[in-house]
Amino acid sequence: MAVIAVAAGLVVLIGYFLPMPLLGEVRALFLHWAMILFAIALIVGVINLARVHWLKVARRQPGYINSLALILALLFLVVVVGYFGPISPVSIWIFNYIQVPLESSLMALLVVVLALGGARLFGRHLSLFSVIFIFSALITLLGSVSIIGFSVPGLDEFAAWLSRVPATAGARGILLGVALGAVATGLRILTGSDRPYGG
Amino acid sequence: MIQMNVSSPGLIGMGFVLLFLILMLYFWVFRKDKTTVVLREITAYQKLIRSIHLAVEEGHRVQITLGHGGISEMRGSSALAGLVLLRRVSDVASLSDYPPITTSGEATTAFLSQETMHSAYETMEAERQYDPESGLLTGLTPFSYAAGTMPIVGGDRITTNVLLGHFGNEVGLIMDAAERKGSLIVAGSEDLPAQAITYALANEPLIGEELYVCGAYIQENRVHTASLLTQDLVRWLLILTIIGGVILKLAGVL
Amino acid sequence: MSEIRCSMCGEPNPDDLEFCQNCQARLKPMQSTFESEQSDELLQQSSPEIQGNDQNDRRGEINQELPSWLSEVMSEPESPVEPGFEMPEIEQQEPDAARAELLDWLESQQLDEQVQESEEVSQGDEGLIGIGPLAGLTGVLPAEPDISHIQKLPSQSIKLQITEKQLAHVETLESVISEEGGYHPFERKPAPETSSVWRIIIAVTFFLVILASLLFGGVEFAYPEYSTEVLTTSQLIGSIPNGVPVLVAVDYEPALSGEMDAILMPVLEQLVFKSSYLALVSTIPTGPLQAERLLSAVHQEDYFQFKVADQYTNLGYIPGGAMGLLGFAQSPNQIVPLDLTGNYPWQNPALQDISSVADFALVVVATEKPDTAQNWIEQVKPLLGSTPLVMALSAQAGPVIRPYYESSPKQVDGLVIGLSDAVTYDNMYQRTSTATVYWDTFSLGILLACLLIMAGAFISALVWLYKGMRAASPKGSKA
Amino acid sequence: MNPADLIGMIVGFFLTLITFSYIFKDNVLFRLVMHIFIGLAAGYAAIMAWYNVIWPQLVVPLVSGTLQEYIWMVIPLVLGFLLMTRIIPSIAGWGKPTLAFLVGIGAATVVGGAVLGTLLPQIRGLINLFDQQYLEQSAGNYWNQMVNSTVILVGTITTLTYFQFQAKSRLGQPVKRAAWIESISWIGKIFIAITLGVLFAGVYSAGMAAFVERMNSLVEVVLAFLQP
Repeated sequence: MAVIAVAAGLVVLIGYFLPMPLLGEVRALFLHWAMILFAIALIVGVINLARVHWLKVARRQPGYINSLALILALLFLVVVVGYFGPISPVSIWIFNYIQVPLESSLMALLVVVLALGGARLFGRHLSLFSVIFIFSALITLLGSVSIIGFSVPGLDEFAAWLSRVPATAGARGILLGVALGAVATGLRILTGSDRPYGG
Repeated sequence: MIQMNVSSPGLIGMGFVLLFLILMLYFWVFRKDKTTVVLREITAYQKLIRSIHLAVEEGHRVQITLGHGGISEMRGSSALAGLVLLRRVSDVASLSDYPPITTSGEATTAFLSQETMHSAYETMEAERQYDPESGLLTGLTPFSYAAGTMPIVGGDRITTNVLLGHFGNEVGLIMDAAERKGSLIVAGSEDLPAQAITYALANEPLIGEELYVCGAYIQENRVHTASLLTQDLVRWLLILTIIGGVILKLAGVL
Repeated sequence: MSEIRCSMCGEPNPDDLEFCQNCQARLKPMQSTFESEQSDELLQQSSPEIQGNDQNDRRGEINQELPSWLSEVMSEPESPVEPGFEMPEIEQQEPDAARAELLDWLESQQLDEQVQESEEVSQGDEGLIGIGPLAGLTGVLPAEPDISHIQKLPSQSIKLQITEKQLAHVETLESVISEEGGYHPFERKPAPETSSVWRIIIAVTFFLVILASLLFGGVEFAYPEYSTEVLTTSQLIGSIPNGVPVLVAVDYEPALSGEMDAILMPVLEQLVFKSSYLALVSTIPTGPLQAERLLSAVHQEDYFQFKVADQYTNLGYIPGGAMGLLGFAQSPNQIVPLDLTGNYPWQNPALQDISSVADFALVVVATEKPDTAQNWIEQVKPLLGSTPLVMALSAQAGPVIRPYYESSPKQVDGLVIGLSDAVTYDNMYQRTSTATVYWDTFSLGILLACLLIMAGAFISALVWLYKGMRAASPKGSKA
Repeated sequence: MNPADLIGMIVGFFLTLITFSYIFKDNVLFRLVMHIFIGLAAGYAAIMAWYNVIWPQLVVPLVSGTLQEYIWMVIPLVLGFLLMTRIIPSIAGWGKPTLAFLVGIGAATVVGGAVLGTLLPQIRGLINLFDQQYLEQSAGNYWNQMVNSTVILVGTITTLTYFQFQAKSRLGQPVKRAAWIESISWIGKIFIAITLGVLFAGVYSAGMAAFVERMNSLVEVVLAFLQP
């Protein structure tokens, strides 16, 4: 198993850096296969999701009504959108009036959840860094709005500078650190020492 | 002769990866004993190790959610790091009454979490106790994944929730559902907006690169320690490269 | 009062006690009749069932609770002899004179032995010889070794002397054993009550304030100042010729449509105003439907003559993330051969000249994720050549992507970040799209959030400091 | 307004109210609606995967493609079937070769994306902040931009130093890094706190826009019914 992972990975990795003609084609082919297999995995995942919920219905476990509703909604959408097409009026109706309202409402809940999290942050850990965190969040938020006839001099400029300079610096540093960690994680798999596929 | 127009980023990138590999090999071969390596304290991992053992003793459960980023590109790296943690938790908790549960929002990650737990049971010679339904796929889009994960993180017997993977804004809803039940939340992601949310809501946030060293911190494994030492060394090489580049740029050479 | 040191735990105890105060171990050996009477009293005290009238019920309960071998012992008929002591039976015989004398002598010997036994027991206390030629002397070593005085060990009663505390321990042990394996719901540590109170206060405040603002208006907020980015972007779009193909990537989740629709709408309206031909594409599955939803909103604006059929095509979803994007940038018509209606879009007059992404006049990317924006910058921008790349970003992606706009050479040519830039865009063309409609309520909500976070942070800081002080100074001084 | 849109607005209205009810208490109706949402989203993702990937790029070449296309598609077909065994737990292990292949490709794209997509561009961007042409043509004056570039350079280096993991353990003292590293990373942590604060504000703005949009849609539905 590790041989498959390491071989396929090295071909694609070398193809990233050294665009040799033959290797490039093999790499493009592997990436094309991977794209197809990710799509097949998605469909197998949907079937797995339906199966887990069907077992819940069959065993009459608590909340099996919800699982039944999930399976029916899944079948309804696959049949309707599969028949009429992904951008047919029916699909657009389902998307506009069911999926978007639900996802937007869930996103809207963050207004209360994040305000609560920010308000209670000092209760969890009061330190210089959590104070700076709340301070920079408030400055950025207040910097983006201004009541007519009432404006704090220099607030907008300071908020813009905060976002343009120190925030960019911190973001670059975090991204560089994350890239180092990602390279280490990927190379551990490509050398066969980490085997999440159960080798 | 194979005609190859190699771009300079390609060469630099190749050189960087080879250097990283060689250093990893060096630290793996020559720094045999892990005890000589002292690591700075990351309270998230200390509390996580303690809560995993407590969960096993008191018959509670650990929940690990791996995000919806899949396993390819940069966003997949945090899920792969999460699978390393899952393996360690499975080793410790596989013989307890309530083994860990994992949830994810992408099919391949869900299958890999099932395989990771399965091989942990195989190693423990307890394959019959492995329950394939403990590696769940809870939704296929970010917010439906959150909607499917929220009831599970607040479930009965779950006292520790670990969120390691690629998340979007929906991570706030998952952490709120866990916080309502008063469980310990350890969270980390490679996505920047998600890190801002985890810093505000998690008991123990993991910032940036910290989530990638969970193997070295909670699993005495020489390869993970070697890759951590390599990260540290390459960090200083990067810093020197940046400073050198800036000096040359100011001098007008670059 | 003199003390006895406990043989088990070494604690000093008053000598009149039977059991060690500390570890309940017996302080004195259980031999003398005196002691057995005491333990008998204790037994009666500790097992009330023997005294009371309802002792049979209680005994039944006890027998059920006690182990079976214990209850059998309890049910044996009580021997007439005082518990803990057994008399040897003496056969009665018809005495003739000689035999009578012999018997009398034997009896006197036995009595002597019995007296001697009790004296030995008592001698043990003072060492005084009571009878025989050495009577009155103390500390005399016995002539015969101890073994000659072998006597039958007084049989001990196997009835356990159980104190009340020990009985309680037995009952606890029994209950633990009986409960093992039974399922009992897990008593969860209740979520901190304060969090649900805070949550409801914050939620109700937001609902009321936002509802009032939407219904009655009231607080007016100044429009944000002109930002150079938005100015550059609108001039850039204005500079492209009319009716040319433009690639629009709708890469945001439906959850973000509240913000992103409002940000992308002004850009789309300017493109539609220039009758550009829009090729819609996306790297997430729900993107194509999001694009349809957006265009149907643009179409409804009165002052546009926008013939839907021949003005745009929906190329659908590009799978494979960065790799799929790279392939699309190199050869769009190979990666996306058919559009979502199943037709071949590349024969359309506006798209027939497209062989790579550089052939589009402009590329617009709308997303809320920094790494999706980075994918477009790193995979597609290098292949765009002179074609400008404009990004409509959510406020959360702004700080990460702005450096690409400010770099030289620019990796992003135009930038519209957050609702404030969308309002600025509207004002430049005197339009009132959704961004402008929401602006006052949005600003009021942000202001309210800041106030709530400041108040909450202040209160939780005080609580944290108070807990810290209370933990640092324990209540009263411990002896 | 046509009836379909009218019904749709009413459906959207009630779904929004049910979702908002979760803020106060997790309730049965909310869970039912969420499960329906999960089913719809999963169905739609499966449809898009079929329409955009499997049908045009696997089935069509196998059915009507050239011999070469056919040969190239046999391997993903076999690996795909092996992956389908994941549906049946008893033979789920047969899917390991496919998972190994995907993990290998995924790991390579992770390393390649990290090096070419983040490390090199970020370092190049940092160095270019001191480009003479950039310093001159920037909006502020030359020295103002030089100060900003220096702050960004210092912030990036100190943030990177903050993540340094190796430390020293001294007898009877807590584990600590060298003094100079501790002070540099202390500065780095300030930059991290500012960055996460600014991003938190960005996330909050996006949430507030969604909240205002949802409340506005509720008000519109109510007004539509109240007005004659």
